Formats: sequence, structure tokens, C-alpha cells
Amino acid sequence: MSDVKIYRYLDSSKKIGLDPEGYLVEQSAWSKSVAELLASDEGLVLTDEHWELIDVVRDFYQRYEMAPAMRPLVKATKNALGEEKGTSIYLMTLFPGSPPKRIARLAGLPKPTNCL
Amino acid sequence: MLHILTKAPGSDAAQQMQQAVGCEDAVLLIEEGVQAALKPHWEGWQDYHSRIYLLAEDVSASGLGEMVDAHVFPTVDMNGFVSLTEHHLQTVTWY
Amino acid sequence: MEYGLLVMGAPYTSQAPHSALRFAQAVIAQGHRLAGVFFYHEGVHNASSLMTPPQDELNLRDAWVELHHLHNVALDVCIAAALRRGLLSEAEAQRHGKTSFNLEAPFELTGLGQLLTLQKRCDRLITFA
Amino acid sequence: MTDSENLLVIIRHAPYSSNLLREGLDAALVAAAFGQPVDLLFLGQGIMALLKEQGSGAPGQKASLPTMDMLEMYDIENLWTSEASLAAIGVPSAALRDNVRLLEPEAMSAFMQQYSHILNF
Repeated sequence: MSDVKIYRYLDSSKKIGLDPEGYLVEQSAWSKSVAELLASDEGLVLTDEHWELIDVVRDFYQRYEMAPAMRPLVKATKNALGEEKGTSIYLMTLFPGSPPKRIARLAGLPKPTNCL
Repeated sequence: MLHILTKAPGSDAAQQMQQAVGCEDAVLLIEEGVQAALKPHWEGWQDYHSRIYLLAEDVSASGLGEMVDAHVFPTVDMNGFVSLTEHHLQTVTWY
Repeated sequence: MEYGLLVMGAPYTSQAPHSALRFAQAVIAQGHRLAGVFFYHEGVHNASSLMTPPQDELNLRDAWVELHHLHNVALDVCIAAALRRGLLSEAEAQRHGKTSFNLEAPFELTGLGQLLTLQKRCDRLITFA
Repeated sequence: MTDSENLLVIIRHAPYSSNLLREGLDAALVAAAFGQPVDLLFLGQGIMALLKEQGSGAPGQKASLPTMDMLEMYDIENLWTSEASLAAIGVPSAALRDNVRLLEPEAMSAFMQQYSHILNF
């Protein structure tokens, strides 16, 4: 991702570069506080429920080296957090729009390539 | 099903195709596949008798016209290639 | 019938694009509709507008473009396969901070989903690789 | 023809020596992400992707094992190979992943006929 041009900065000290779609230019720049900044950048306040899902996606990436599309995200959520939370409706409620893209962004991962 | 083979007999692609050809399937040899004309004893000629074809323009480009005539191997032109794809619902290319 | 083609060979490296182009012309000549050509794997190189073969050799990129203009054939290029191999539209070049680009309309960068849509939509999908 | 939209992706090339394995798997993943039923058939060199003891990938390349492991998350559960291909490449079936199923020579053509769509990588 290092060849992506920095489009704007997330923070006032201009240390955290974002690409035109709002993803981190440097994956290694991610931390929990960066995730909070990314969230507030899109008007979202992260609750424990949000964090659970960010962890699910980070674990998924750790294991499979790719961020999940919607179907595997639902499955991974079901496996990690149970039937009740493993539904697309639950994911959509917490991350309206495209949960796979939004969570990957907050988790500091590259955009899921399978979301077209 | 129509199988299109673009590699010579004996290649990995040819061997994999031979595993997959069913008794209703047709076989079209194009590109390097036309080198089958050099091997009249290749199993394909017996196994797919009356449903195997060589693409004429690749035969003549490769200088294999005489071999094809000598063994009376069947050829199709590009229009014949299109007709084969019309007649078979499925087409798989082995390359 | 409606046809689609999948091209996975690079020009001047593989015979596949030549075979594909000749097949495309024959399909159309026989009154079929060629809905689109999807370029994947090494086939993405067919879209390079910087392709400069000697004058007495066929320029494959121009040949595809002509097919598009005459018969309204969509020319879709897999974006992931193209970016990896250095085929970028102006928009992608900007996004990635590159100073030049080599992919222009009527070629379009698109997702792999487009290939599966083409396969479902067409009566026949023929691969050249 | 049975299922109207099921897809068979055939993988015939080894990891690392070309990008065909990765790009073939990508096609399978995208189809699966859209909800299309997808099965995979590994022939010839493609069988090398089925070895369970794969390393971390050729130098400078992403490993293929994590992607192979990920297939089940996309509901791609059926990984097939053929007895003939296995014998030709010399891989013992004990070296393969657990979820690989073997096709006998006479079953191959009927197997392929079941799919309404086939992509060959």
C-alpha cells in the first residue's frame, strides 16, 4: 500500500495519511486510538459492540491475509460471537452501508478486494 | 461439451483434457494443438473418432497440411469453430 | 446467440489474443451478438495504449478498439490483474500517485464480478489462454 | 444440467510459478461472495496447492495456504482432484488437506457435466 498517494491526513499533526477512499496508507500506523479517530472522522462513536466486530475482522485478516467480503464476514462473526450477532442485519445496524469496507477501514486493513 | 486444446499432445494440458472428455464430447485442436497431426498414433485420434477436429488456419500456418491430408484428419475453418461452440452448451479450453 | 470471450494471454507472448480476435470476427460474421470481452491474467496487456508493435504487425489493442466501435463489444479489464501488472487508467494513476497511465476508453477497468455476470448473461463464454 | 448457476473452477497450475492459481482462486472467491455455488477441481500442477504442509510462500510472494484455508469461510467446501492427476504428479493422498475428494477416472466427465459454468485456470 506504500505506493498509494496520501490524499489527506487524519490528524492535525499530519502523521496519519489516508488514501482517497479513507483507508490508512500505512497499515502499521494503526492503533486503537487511530481507530477511534477514523470512526469519529465518519461520525461514528465506537461501542463495545463495534469493537467486537473490528476484532473479528482483524483476526480474519491475521489468519487469511485478506479482509472478508460480506458472506465470510457474517460467517466469521457467527463463529466468534454467536448466531444472534452473525447476521447481515446486525452488521448493517452497527456499520450502515457496506460493513466489510467500513470495518476493514476502521481495522486499518486494505479495502476488501472481493467487494466490487 | 466442447474441449478446445491449445497445446501439443503429450503436454500437461492434453493429458488433463483426456481425463475429462466424455463420450458425447467433441474436441477441437487449435494453436499448438494441431501438432497432433504429427502423431497419427495419438490416442485422441481413436478415442474421439468422428468428433475431433483441427483448426484449418492453424494447420496451414504450422505447415502441417500434407500430414493432415495424408491421414484424412478432419479440419474446420473459423466458421466451423463457431458452429462447434453453437452445438455444445459448454466449452472448456485446455491451455 | 449471445457470446462472451475471456482472454488470458498477452499479445506477442501468446497466440491466444490472435485466436480470440479471429474467433470474435467469425462469431459476429455469423450473425451472433458478441456482448463483451473480459481480459484477465496476462490478457490485461491487450489494453495497453502504449503498445507499439512495428508498423507491419497487427496492433492488437487497436484491433480490439475497432471491434468495439463497429459492433459495440464491451472491453472489460480486471482491475486487480491490471493494477498488479502496471495497466492503469487516468483515475487509478491519480489514486496511486503515478504520473502516467496507459489504459483508456473503450477499455474499462472493472471487478471480477463482471466476468461472472458476462458468463451468466451469455449463451456461450469461450476462453482463449 | 442440474443447478442452474453452479460454477466449477479448475485449477491446473502450481502456486508461485505463475499467478494463475491466485487469479483462479480470486474468481472462485468472487463468485462465492455473490452467493453462487462454487466447487474447485485441482488437476496436474494445481494439486501442489492442496498440500497441507505448505510453507510461507516463495520469496517475495504471498503464501497460498491462507487463501486455501479461507475457502471454507466463503462456503467453498468441495475441493476435488482426480486419481489420475494425483498418480501423475506423485503426491500421496496422505499429504493432501483433509477436505479433498478424489474422482475416479470414469467419473470425471459426468462430474464436469453437472456444472452450468466452468472456468479453467
